[in-house]
Amino acid sequence: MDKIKNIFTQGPISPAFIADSIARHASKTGIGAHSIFLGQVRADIQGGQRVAGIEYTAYEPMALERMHEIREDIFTRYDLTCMHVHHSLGLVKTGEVSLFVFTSAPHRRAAIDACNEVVESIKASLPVWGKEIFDNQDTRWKENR
Amino acid sequence: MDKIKNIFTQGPISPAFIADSIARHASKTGIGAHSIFLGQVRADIQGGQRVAGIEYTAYEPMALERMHEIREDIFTRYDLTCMHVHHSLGLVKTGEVSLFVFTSAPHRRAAIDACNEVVESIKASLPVWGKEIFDNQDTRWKENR
Amino acid sequence: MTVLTFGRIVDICGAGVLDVAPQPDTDSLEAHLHGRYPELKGLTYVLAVDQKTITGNTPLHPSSVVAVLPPFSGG
Amino acid sequence: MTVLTFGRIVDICGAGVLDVAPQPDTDSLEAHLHGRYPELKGLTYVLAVDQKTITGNTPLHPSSVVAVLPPFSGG
Repeated sequence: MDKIKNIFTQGPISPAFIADSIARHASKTGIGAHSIFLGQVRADIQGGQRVAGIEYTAYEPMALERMHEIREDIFTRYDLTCMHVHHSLGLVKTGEVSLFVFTSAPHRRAAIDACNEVVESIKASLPVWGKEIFDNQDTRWKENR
Repeated sequence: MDKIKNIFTQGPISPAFIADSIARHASKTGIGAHSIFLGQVRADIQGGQRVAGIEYTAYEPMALERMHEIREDIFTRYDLTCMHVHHSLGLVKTGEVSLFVFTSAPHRRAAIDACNEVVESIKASLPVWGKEIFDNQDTRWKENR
Repeated sequence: MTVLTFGRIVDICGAGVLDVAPQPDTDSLEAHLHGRYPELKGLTYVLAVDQKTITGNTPLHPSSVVAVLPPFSGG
Repeated sequence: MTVLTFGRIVDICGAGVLDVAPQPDTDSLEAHLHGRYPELKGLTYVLAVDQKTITGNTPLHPSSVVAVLPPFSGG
């Protein structure tokens, strides 16, 4: 069993970080397909107020343990070369990226299906909470659909 | 109807180009999810020889017309904010990226499902051909599964 | 014993870490918390004991860490 | 009339653009090409007339552009 990896990063995930992640896979020449999901903070309007950002908190040790289980399960069921997950903590402003899921495989079906499943598992089962912060500083706890 | 967009680029698609594409979406604050597919040239082994790169050619006007149809169809069926497709022509070496499909939407299901469909449509119906070039300079016409 | 709260539960309980008199099981812990924080009764949450979510009444030890988890909203 | 070839068909016909005597329809064009390039007979391909793939015999004009398309392998 691999050891538990950290997935949390303070603040938004930058496009440069994503580019760097992609570039680091050029040497893994067994890869034929990458699938990437990015969650971006949306400027939802609620009662006339616009979301300015989301502040994320997590039950970190439980989230990392759960993510570890998700990873182990995915690798037993898909022919994946690698998988990387990064989730923001703290404030992420509207238009910035708070979730980055990246799967790579020899063939596209494994990469795409695994990425999709991991995103759903994260949304459904990681103990992470987002508090929407509106332009007028009102707040509302976000709910995933 | 939008006008026909070019999707072809000479040589590989760089991680920096992908990062730049992502960064340009920070101002589209209605977006909540991005889905990205990257096709990377795989070092397949055939008869003891390793693929060193793939040389891509296309029937360009027909491919762009077909891509335009795929785009129009996808936008009628999914609530997408935007979609970008880039495909390499000419030589792309092992480990480099030859296909970049990028869909963005308010919610993840539209972004993920549209990206998946577009990738399948490209593989099945775009008149593009890849010739695998092996380390010893032998060549073989690639076949999509 | 230690009870951790998250998300909107923090707002209701006023702190992310609560010090609670030891309880023999999660049912009695919940009754205790509902007495102390009546607003909790109307909320949707699950309990985790030592980082595992539970579905029914579960025995507790003095060293158990219980977390009160409202619906997740990461991503 | 102009016939365009792609992928492995280029290797067989020796050029990406073929100049062919005008043909009334795609069936007669195919017969003509099979006579000139016998190896074509064993290959999988579709024809496109003016950038649209066709499924049955299709009339041709002197200005028609026909393309011989082997299975696609982009991506």
